[in-house]
Amino acid sequence: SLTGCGKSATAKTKTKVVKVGLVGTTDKPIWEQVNKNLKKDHIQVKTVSFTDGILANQAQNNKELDLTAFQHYAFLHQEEKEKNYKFTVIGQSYLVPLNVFSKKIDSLKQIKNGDKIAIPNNVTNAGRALKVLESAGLIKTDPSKGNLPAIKDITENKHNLKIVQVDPAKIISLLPDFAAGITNSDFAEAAHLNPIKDAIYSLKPDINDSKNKPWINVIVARTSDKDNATYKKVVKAYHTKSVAKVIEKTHKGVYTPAFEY
Amino acid sequence: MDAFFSKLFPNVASNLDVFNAAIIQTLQMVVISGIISFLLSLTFGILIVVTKGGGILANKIVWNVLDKIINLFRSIPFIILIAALIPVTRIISGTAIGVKGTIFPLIIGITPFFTRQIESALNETDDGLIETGEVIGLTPWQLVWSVYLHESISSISRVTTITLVSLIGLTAIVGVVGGGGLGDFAIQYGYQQNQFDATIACIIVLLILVSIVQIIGTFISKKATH
Amino acid sequence: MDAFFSKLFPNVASNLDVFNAAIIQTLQMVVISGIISFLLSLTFGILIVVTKGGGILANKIVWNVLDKIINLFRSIPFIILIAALIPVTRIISGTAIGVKGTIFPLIIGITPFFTRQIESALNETDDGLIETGEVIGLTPWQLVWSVYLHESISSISRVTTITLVSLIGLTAIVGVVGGGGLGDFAIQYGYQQNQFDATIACIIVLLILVSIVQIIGTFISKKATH
Amino acid sequence: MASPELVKFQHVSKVFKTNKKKSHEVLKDVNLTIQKGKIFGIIGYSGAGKSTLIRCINGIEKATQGKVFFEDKEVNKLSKKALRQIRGQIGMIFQQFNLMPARTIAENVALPIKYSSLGKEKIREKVMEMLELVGLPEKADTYPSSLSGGQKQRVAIARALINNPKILLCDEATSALDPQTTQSILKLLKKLNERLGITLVLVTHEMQVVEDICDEIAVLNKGKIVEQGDVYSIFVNPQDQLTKRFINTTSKLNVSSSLLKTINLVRNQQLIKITYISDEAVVPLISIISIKFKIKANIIVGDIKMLRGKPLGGLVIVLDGEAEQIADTLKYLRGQKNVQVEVYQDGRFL
Amino acid sequence: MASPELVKFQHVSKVFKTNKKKSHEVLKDVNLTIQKGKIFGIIGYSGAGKSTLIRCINGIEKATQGKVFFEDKEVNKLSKKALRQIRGQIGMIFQQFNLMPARTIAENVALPIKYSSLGKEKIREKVMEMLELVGLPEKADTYPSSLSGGQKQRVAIARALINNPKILLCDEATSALDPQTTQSILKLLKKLNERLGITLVLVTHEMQVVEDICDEIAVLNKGKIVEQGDVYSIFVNPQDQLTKRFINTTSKLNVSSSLLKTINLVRNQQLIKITYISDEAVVPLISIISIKFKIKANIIVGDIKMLRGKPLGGLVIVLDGEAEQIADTLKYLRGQKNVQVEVYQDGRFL
Ligand SMILES: Nc1ncnc2c1ncn2[C@@H]1O[C@H](COP(=O)(O)OP(=O)(O)OP(=O)(O)O)[C@@H](O)[C@H]1O
Ligand SMILES: Nc1ncnc2c1ncn2[C@@H]1O[C@H](COP(=O)(O)OP(=O)(O)OP(=O)(O)O)[C@@H](O)[C@H]1O
Ligand SMILES: [Mg+2]
Ligand SMILES: [Mg+2]
Repeated sequence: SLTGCGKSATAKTKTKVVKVGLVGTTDKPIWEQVNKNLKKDHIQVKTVSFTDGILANQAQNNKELDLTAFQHYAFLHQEEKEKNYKFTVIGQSYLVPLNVFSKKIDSLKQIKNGDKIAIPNNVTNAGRALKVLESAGLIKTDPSKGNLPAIKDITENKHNLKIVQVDPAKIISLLPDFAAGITNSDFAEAAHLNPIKDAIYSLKPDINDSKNKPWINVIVARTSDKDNATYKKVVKAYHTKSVAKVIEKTHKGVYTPAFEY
Repeated sequence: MDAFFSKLFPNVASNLDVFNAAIIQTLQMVVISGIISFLLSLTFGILIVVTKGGGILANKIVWNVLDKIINLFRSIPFIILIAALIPVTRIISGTAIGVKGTIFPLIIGITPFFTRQIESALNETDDGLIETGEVIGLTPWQLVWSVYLHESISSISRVTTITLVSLIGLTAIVGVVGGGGLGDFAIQYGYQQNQFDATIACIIVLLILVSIVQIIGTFISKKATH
Repeated sequence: MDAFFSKLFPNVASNLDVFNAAIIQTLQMVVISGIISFLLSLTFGILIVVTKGGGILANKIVWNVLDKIINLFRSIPFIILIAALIPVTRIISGTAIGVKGTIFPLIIGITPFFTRQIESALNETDDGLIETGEVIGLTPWQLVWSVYLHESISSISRVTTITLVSLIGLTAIVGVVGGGGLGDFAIQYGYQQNQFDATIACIIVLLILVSIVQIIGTFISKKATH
Repeated sequence: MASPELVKFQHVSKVFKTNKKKSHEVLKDVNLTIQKGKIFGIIGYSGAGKSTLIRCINGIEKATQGKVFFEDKEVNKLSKKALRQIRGQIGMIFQQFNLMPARTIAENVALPIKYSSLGKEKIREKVMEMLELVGLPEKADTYPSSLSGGQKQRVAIARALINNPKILLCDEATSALDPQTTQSILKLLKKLNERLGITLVLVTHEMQVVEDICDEIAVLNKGKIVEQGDVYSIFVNPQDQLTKRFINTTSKLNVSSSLLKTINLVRNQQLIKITYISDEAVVPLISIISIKFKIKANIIVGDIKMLRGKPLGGLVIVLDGEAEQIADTLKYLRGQKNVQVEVYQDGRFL
Repeated sequence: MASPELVKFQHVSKVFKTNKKKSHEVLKDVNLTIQKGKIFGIIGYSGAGKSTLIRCINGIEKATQGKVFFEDKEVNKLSKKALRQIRGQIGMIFQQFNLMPARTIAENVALPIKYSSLGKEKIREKVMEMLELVGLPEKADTYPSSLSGGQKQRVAIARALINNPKILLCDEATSALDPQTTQSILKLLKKLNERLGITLVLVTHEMQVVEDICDEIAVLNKGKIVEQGDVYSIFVNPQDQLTKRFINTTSKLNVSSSLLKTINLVRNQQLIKITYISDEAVVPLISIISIKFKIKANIIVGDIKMLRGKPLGGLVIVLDGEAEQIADTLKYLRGQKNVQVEVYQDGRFL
């Protein structure tokens, strides 16, 4: 009660820090722009880079992070389901395509029986990659598994493809060992490929296509904080033209902003 | 010079603050967890040597428990260990992320290995010297201090060198909990973003670090050999 | 029994073939890279011991080159090393993925560490024995074989134990190139999919493996101590 | 004065297991009593079990059977703490020295009193005093690796003495030392024994050492004590074959065949050996026979010494004279009850 | 026959750096020649530099200055290969044995011929022969840790002998051995020397060993050779103080004051010492004086031995008789040029 009277006075001038968990460092320029937009609100975003989303979610659940911005709906839902997290999406960020690359073939039509295909070794991107193969007509997966089938959920594999899980960051390097590989665009970019032009198969990154919906990246808060005004301001600052520009610029048009501004 | 650096290491130059922070983080992780783990490993190493069959405080139960625990912890892949430890880490360090959150898992990760190394070093002590200590009437702890430890300074500094280098290696894995450090920098920028110069820069700094550890270790080891 | 197992380890039971394959893969990786690395490390360890100042074949250049290379490779975080080696691995093993693709990086990853351990073991040899070998008129290589190696069998098996356990730890990281193995299984199912039973199952098998290595190592070491 | 017993072995056996099947009985039913204040020697062949025996006294080797007492306390039954206390009173010099390589000479010597209540300066003072005693003060701050074999042994001696032990176990404590240093160390030990009443147990193969300072000895053969008693009676009148052989090595009277060849006896000359066999007063035998039988006695080998005031040893002599005189001389000598006569060679039959 | 030189030291110095500032000159301008087929002894105090000296012969210690030759080859200048070849011809027994702990006794002994062209069986045969020689055949398949000190030393001897070296360097090769074993080892060495012409270099502090088998000796004092020559002349007529002291330790003629006290001289009795100082034929002195001066000469201490066929030593005697006769006796003895007379005590003045 002693400090009660001074509270509002200091709160006004003091910058509020919001810790946002990221995976990797490629989004840093985006959040720098967000920070610029937030300056007038006395809010500062501090990003914490993880190499792994699982521990980032865990940290958020433990209130060591305020927000996270690295995962798509599919991963989020899987995590919520498995670990009983109470998270809420408070805004979308962008859609990253997951395309098929190869050093050996120009089109998936050239796939031969018994070829090896590399897919990411984390559950969600593996599931997504299988869905890509399905949409390319190479395999069929158990529909009951929804968006996230595993290799063992393949119900039909007419080319008898051997599907191997490896680190998505290294799939491009490992392409010579495979007929084709499916990996996240940022890794393709890092390997100096154009994730769209250099892909031998890609899905159109239409954010309004419901098939793409699970793969849209989102900004997540704990459900208990979903109405936090500060966080809303952060999302607002993200959903701006300036940020959209940065996203397009840093990712050379490969990432599609998934918000209105 | 600066221009030259930017040219050679463009990606490092553009993230120089992160890189510098990474160096500091690595140093913090290595020094803090190294010191604590050294003390723990010395304790456990001594315990396992004195309690083994025929040891000066032979004790089957203590020895077996220690031996099995060490093996257990050495059997757990480090990344899984970190994840499994998170709740405990939070209780102990107040947080499970950042440098602060890495110290505890690093200690738990390196101590079993370090203990085996210390055990190895202490076991080199000549039986005749232990016997002499006993004949002189030293108590077990005097014996540990004045014979086992004193006569093993050289070996201990040698195994500590090996262990510290391994510890530096472990810090590269703790990026998963946002610990940062040079290893993480190399993974984030070099490995995941294919920025070759970032990898090289990290390796150079790590190499310098490793070499310093090696030189100091060798120096102490030599000094202690008469 | 089967029902009991399925109850205790439901996720392992439902992926039993993968789990079994993982065990085989781990064994393959450990055994093959272990054996090759043992031979290499023995060679390098011997070289570094005999070429050091005052050694039986003292040679500053060779020693320095080896010492620096070992430090260099020990400075590179293993995951980065694997990535950097991919092109070389492909040339050497024909593929950079799968168990076949992990052997080479595992060897490169563990050998510098193993070499330091062997160096450590060989350095324990009493100077008086080396001198005796020289006085008897043994050639340097006879000296290496009949004195350094023969007298260090016990220490070598001790450090090999430590190293093999570390190698088992490294195999957990090679999941990045689809090497599989128990560590990868634990990460995929236990860590990523939160299947606690998968983690436990892996740790149990690894623990058994580590204990076997430890028991064999201790046994040989004891046998060789007279 | 019957000194009280300090160390006592009762039916002590020690078996080493060489491997699962074989074992080696190194001590066999050893009974032994060492009195307070005595200097007790233990001799025997290499491998006889001497080191094993004295290592039983402070319990670093445990008897397989039987009992070892130190001042009424059964060593094998003591608690670790009690054993440590006893060990504080027992100094020991190891056959292989066992110096701590990572400690300086001074630190090595100081080790037994490092944890005592003495201050640092006091300790240093005592250390230097000890090093002075063994003649190595200038090596105080060097390390064992730079010492010669004998110097190492002397450091071990200094270390064993620094905490004024009641009893000192010496396993070949002077075997690496030159005779001068040996003598000075023995003098020192003797002085400690006389002044402070320290009991000494000396394992040694140097009969000279036994002669010089031991009061009693035990002779060990393949783990068994074959003879035991005070030095003089054993030296004069050894019962066991082994003891005889040991004593013979100290004697020059065993004329080798090569020596015999160099002696050209002529005519009636006879080569004989006279040995003292009892401790009666010495008689001028040579003079007596010379005067009495007009014989010339040429001493080829002489080995007579006074041990604890009594004569020990004998002479090898060439007797020269008329055949009859020689015969008389021999008869006379044979009649003396404190000497024993042996004829090596007879000039007449050469 | 002047044997050709096998080992030669020319102005050899050896300095050990103890630390940056201090250094220790362990050998000082040593000149030494060891002839082929000789048994060469090196004696000196503990720390005198004896071990260092013989370690220079096979180059495991490098002379700081000067030259060491082995058969005309300068040891320090040899290539590693040439040095190895030479070492194959030099057997060495270390002061601290240096047995390989991880090898059985048989393997230890076999080591020097392990890489020779001999077959396994032949090697085993030779090994057993050697172990037989040193009396340890039953230990062939055990490990050094289960051996006693003396047994280890014997294994080291067997190992040094197995490849029939031209020269054997023995650093206190019998110091851990009981006199019996020592004698048998010395006999063996002597036999090897005589039969095969092996040159022996013995570092020893046991004067008995020197007496028993050495042809020549060098006396080392603080790194300097103070005396050098054939054993007899040095024993009879030592020049250097140190040599005298060494030789005195082997002699019983140094009558201690405590012994003097036990001898109660009466009347004219005199306690005198007679020492041989030249190697002329032995004369029956006691008989002569007894007959000539009607004096009784009671031998208290006798220490006469034949060294290489020549008498060495002396007697301590109580002369008993009329004052005049005693005076005549002394006069007579002093007139003999091959003995030296010393009067210890004169009964008249007591
Ligand atoms: N490595 C070394 N560094 C410094 N000093 C040394 C070293 N080795 C020997 N010394 C010194 O050199 C001297 C001679 O040593 P050495 O071993 O030759 O003596 P030694 O005559 O064989 O004596 P001992 O009879 O006791 O064996 C000693 O004073 C010793 O302290
Ligand atoms: N640990 C052991 N295992 C098996 N046998 C042993 C062991 N220690 C000693 N021995 C044997 O016991 C016997 C006696 O050994 P000990 O050391 O007591 O002899 P010692 O009389 O001191 O001989 P030395 O005069 O040569 O030192 C030897 O034959 C030795 O081989
Ligand atoms: Mg012994
Ligand atoms: Mg020496």
